[in-house]
Amino acid sequence: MKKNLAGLIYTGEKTDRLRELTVMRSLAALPVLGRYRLIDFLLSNMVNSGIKNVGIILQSNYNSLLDQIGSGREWDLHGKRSGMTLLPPFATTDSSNSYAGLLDALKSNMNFLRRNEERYIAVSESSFLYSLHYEDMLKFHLDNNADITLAYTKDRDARRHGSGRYLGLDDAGVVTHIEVDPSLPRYGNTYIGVFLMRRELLIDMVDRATSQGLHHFTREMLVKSLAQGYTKIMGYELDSKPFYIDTVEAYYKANMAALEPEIRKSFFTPERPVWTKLRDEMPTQYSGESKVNNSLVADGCIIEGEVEDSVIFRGVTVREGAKIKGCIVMQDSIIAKGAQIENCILDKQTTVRENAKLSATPGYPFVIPKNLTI
Amino acid sequence: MKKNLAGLIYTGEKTDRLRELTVMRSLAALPVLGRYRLIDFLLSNMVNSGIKNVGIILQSNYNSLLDQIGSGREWDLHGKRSGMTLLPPFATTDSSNSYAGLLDALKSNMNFLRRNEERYIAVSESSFLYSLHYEDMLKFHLDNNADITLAYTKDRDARRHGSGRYLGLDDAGVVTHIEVDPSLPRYGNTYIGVFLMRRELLIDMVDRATSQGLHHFTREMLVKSLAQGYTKIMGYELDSKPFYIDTVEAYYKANMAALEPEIRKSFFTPERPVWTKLRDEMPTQYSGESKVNNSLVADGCIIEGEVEDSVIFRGVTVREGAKIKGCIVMQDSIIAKGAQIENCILDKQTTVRENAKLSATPGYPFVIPKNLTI
Amino acid sequence: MLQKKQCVAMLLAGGQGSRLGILTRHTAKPAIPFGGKYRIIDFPVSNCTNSGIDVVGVLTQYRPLELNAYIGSGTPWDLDKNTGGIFVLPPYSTGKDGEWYKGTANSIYQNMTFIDQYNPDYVLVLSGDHIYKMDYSEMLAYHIEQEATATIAVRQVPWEETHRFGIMNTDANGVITEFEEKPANAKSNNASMGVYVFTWEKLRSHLIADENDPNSNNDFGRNIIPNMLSQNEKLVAYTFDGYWMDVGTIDSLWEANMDLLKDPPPINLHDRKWRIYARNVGRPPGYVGEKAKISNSLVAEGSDVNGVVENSVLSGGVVVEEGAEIYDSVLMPGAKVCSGAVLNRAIVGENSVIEADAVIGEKDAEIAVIGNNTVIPQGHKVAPGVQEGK
Amino acid sequence: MLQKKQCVAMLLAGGQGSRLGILTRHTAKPAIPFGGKYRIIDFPVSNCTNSGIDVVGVLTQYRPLELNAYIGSGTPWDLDKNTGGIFVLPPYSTGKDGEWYKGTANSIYQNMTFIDQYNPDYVLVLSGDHIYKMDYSEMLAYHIEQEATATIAVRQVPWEETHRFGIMNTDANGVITEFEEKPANAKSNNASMGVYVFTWEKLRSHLIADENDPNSNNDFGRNIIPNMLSQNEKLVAYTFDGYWMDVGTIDSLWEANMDLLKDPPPINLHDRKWRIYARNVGRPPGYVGEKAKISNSLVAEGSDVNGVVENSVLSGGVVVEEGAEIYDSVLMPGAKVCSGAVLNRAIVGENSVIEADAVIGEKDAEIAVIGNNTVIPQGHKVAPGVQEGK
Repeated sequence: MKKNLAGLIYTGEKTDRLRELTVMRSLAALPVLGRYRLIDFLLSNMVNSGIKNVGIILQSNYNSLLDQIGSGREWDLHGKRSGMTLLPPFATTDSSNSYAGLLDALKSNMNFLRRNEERYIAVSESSFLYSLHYEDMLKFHLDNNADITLAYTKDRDARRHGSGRYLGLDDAGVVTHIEVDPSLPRYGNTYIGVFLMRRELLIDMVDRATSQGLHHFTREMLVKSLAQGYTKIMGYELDSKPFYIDTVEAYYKANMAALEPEIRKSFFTPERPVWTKLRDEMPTQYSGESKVNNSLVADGCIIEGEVEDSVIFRGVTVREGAKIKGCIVMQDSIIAKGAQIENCILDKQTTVRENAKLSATPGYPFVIPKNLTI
Repeated sequence: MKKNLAGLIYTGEKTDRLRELTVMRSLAALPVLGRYRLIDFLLSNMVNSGIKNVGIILQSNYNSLLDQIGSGREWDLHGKRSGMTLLPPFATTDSSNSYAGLLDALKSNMNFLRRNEERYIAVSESSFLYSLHYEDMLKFHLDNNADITLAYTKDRDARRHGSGRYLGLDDAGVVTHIEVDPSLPRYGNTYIGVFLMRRELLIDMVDRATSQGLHHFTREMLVKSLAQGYTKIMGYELDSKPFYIDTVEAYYKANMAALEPEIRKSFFTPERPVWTKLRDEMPTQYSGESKVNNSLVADGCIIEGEVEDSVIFRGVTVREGAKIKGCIVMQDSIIAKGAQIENCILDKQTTVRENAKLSATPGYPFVIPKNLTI
Repeated sequence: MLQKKQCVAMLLAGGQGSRLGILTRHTAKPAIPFGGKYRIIDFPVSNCTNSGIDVVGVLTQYRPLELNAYIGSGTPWDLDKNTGGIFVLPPYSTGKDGEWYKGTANSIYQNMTFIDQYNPDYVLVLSGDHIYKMDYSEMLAYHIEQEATATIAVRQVPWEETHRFGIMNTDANGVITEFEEKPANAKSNNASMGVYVFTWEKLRSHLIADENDPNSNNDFGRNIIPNMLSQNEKLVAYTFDGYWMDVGTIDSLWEANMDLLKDPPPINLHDRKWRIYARNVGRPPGYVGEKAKISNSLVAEGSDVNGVVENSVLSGGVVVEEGAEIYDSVLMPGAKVCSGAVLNRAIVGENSVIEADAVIGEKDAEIAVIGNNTVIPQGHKVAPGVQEGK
Repeated sequence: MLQKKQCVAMLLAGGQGSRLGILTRHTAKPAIPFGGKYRIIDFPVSNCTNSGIDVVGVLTQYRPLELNAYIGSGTPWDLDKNTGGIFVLPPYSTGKDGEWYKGTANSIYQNMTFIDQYNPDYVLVLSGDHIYKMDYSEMLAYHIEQEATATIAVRQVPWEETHRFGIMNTDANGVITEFEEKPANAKSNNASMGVYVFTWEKLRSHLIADENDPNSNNDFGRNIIPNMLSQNEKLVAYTFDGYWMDVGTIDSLWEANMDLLKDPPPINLHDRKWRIYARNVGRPPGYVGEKAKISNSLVAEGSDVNGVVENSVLSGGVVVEEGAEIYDSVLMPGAKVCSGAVLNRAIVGENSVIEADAVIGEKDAEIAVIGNNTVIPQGHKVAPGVQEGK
């Protein structure tokens, strides 16, 4: 009941391969699954596991992230004993105002780590969309007497050549090897950028690592700890499918996967609601002529045309005769009469003109940037 | 009853002459009057005037500012229709991440200006500590059919040679001249960096000014408007004494002035409470040996020694035999047994060792930086 | 002690609301779901928020728990402020024993201390069973301009319906000269909407006088307003011409839901400048399945629709299995309709389950109602006009 | 419907509290100011917050308005959450008429639906008139470990005082074997603190049985606990050895305030890890004037002290003029003491004014009490033990 686990979310990922989607926003602020941003899942995972104290390390482009999380109210993360701490890069006139990576970010936010009262801390990067019960992970960590527990998945889609971090595990689940960005991964266990450990230990390790001139959390610090053999690192396998959001195509696939009932169920259970910023939209209006199949449709839409195999965010208008197939349409976009779009990602507030036609392949979906009219 | 006035606070002031006090914080985050930061007054002025929508333009060093204002809850500025919008510098990988001045900041935050629904907007810089009823200023603005209304003071202490902005006024209160940083001011009316106008007009003027390549709000934009003669600019005289916080000495004087009943009354009226971040401290404990005279003492202090003509912030400890005179002691500082300090400014969490002696003159008070032990 | 307010709102959340039958057996009327994601009380309370009124007292003595839980800290309506808020006000005891609310006026009388805390100039009195969007601040401005003791919002109803309403007869200046409760032969078609602005000082003394009158029913319509008129207080009518619907009966509740499906709907809930706020329950986007056929309907988030849905309002969390058919119906949150079930002109309460092949209601017939948390067994038939359930 | 909670707290805010006399004439006991900036209810509610319990029901039927206004949206105690909160629960009607709370057990009985909404495993029952800091989560852990039906917090009182308390006799394992209400010859000095943890399922059935017993007083101490014992339920005592003070009388209220002035005080309110939260009223720092002499006192923000203050507790907004003298007294928020007035062993209610040269109380005598909003005229004398005011 009393909190013994704090949370920390790092949002400083490099996002070049997400192209237009992350030009003006951080990865964590990326809209997903019809009414969320990626951070909503990261935060809700923590809150639903009883974590009442979460720090969010901001890097750059965080206006949309600030706007989304506001006071933390939607996640019950406002208050005195509980709460959300925003950790913007500490800018003095002469500093460079950006973190070299997670380790650097942790080092710069030692104050947050020190000030907390919780015994354990769970740290999540924001490159995966996943559902995780931290209370189970903490139990696993304690049951196994681990020093550090890393969350991983055996999911094949999460395993990517040339990028990613992979864990070698023995039969007891102890991490024996850590591979970083191998051209050909040797292990099938993909680390999802989520770890849990004693808070004091993390402080110690970060302190030592940075004083030794290390820069990378996984590549150097974890690998070195492992090599020295003093640290027991356990692997905790995720029991649901996570999605690695590193490219436009991966982003597209993750959203489309939510059309499958099993995947949807893994993200949305009534006891563990995913909280997000409210818009107070009315329910979606379907006209007499609308035809919608196999799609997610959020509140506040007006659907007069046809929608198939798509994810429709809040406040989208699809006019008569318009046809949408295999698309992700972000909030407040307007698809005018007779327009036809297929396999596209429409960012927020885009407008597709009357009778305009756009068609791509699912393997390489088009991205229409925010606010554009085409 | 329905809101027709929005607020905007600019916190990007240059603060070199405040020395150690603003190395790690913006001017708006400067602790003042025993339990506040400067921003508390700027915000409370607005909130107590019925303004429900305030933007805060952040520049650099805003961690402490973020920490102070949090979700805006203490000022009732959390919510859907009302609220506080944090406007951090918009950093993309290639931009310089800092505003050239108010005009530049307004230009960069056009979205905030456009998104609001209020007809009027009050904009405040943060170089003055003042008490102002914006509802009266708005009424003055409307009664005078003004395009722009600038708040000014006739107070002599606010008038500084070599810095500041001064207004020439005709008998009707119409602004006829604007002087910026003259070596010898011609006019006795000091502009306190607060103006009010129609929101749409501000948008127009900023748009035009920046498209003409102007950079300074007052020096160029206002002066030019005045010269062109199309704009009716009124001066609104403050009915209480404002304090220009541009140097350590001015900061010291402003705090000491609050020991005078009249000044205190002008800042603190029960109907217009000044809200601040809560610390939930207990009332201050005065021991049997304590001796306190002519001082402001916030909650959570332990006073065992002597305090005279001083401003004591929350959570300060003054041990037996310690003597404090003419000092500003910021929160959680500790003055050990027998220490004597006179005319000093102790920043947060400083410690003065047993029997240490520190003495300066009121005209040039010493500043002990945060966290230091002396 | 508290900050002075120009105007405080008092919402009469009412008694059991027996005309809504089974739907109010375990729920106070204002807490009844409406329009797919709202509850009735969201309308007057959001109107307050949007009108800049930030103190709302909710007067109720009937099952306030659900209302209490729904209202919570007032966050959804921006009413969680230091200087204001929303308060559920049941009767209470001032000494040995307390008194239940005897009538609408008595409920305000018993809470005079609550109102006095804010030292308001005006009090807005509202009902908890009407669907409408109204800017009370304009009505208040009219009240102030007219220097009235009471301003009563009226709307023009068809002459043939005047016998169902409280009718306000006014002179050419809109000053009320006579009030007739459900007149057989109305002289005007200005019907009271149950929305009043009072000058607090005046109302206060009238409430005290009314309380001291042992023959009074302590009711606004029957006592306070007629007494004010007879004492020559200035009462004015304020004409409202927007959408307004009393949802105090099964038929009107159904009808008001159906109004949202009209093109264009007579009440615009898309309006960004006048949002109707509701408590959020964190549901995912709605899913529309491969075989779904939705037409002319409202469907809220958290739903999973795989059957045929026509001219219906589906609330959050509603599940419609493949092969189910729903026509002209209202499904409240969490209702489930199984394969082969057919609904026509039905209202289905929260979390109820219509099992496979059950048949509820009929086309062009009276509304059939299923209560909350009710299971209608497989193949079972519920006839039109029937209410079934817990 | 709501999220499941392991434990829900129910705070018995009690009736009129007549032993506090004039101080509770217009105020519910839990809303009485204490310690310069708190109200009594801040202690149990802050304990809940600090113990990680985030649903608190406050049971009261006596003047809940002030409590309601004080509690507001629950923000000061971090209880303004989507998934929890603090709720004032007066009696209500489920149909035609309602019922006032008959006793402590009945008040919980009437709110079983409220508790059931959270489907809790345990219910923590608290009183609203005790000053103490206690980690309920440790008591709850003990309850779970012991697999008890009820766990009752006890503290050891001096043997000569046992006749004033409910005494728990236990076996060697701490299992309660007997409960004696105010025994003449106590067998143990373990006195109940009025803090209980119950396994909800068990308590629930006992409450129902108790309600059906027409001879019951529907009281925890007199009925529920003895019945549980007689039915061989496992009841265990949980020993608490921190500071605890019942402030239900004028003397104990004064004494508890004076305890804060001891060196060191028996209850540490400086503790950063166990803050006692209170509603903030936005007062400026206290001002201590040129001529002020404060010694061994607590002085809150918003005060303006220019006279002599010794061994006293001064709340927010208190004004002490030059030449006034205050000894061994408690001044509640907004009280004003004018020049030449002398206070000895006095409690002065909120916003009261002691005019010039008035004399209240005496050294080494009984406590004198001035009610709220009272003006004691110039030169007037209030004798020890007297209560004067509105």
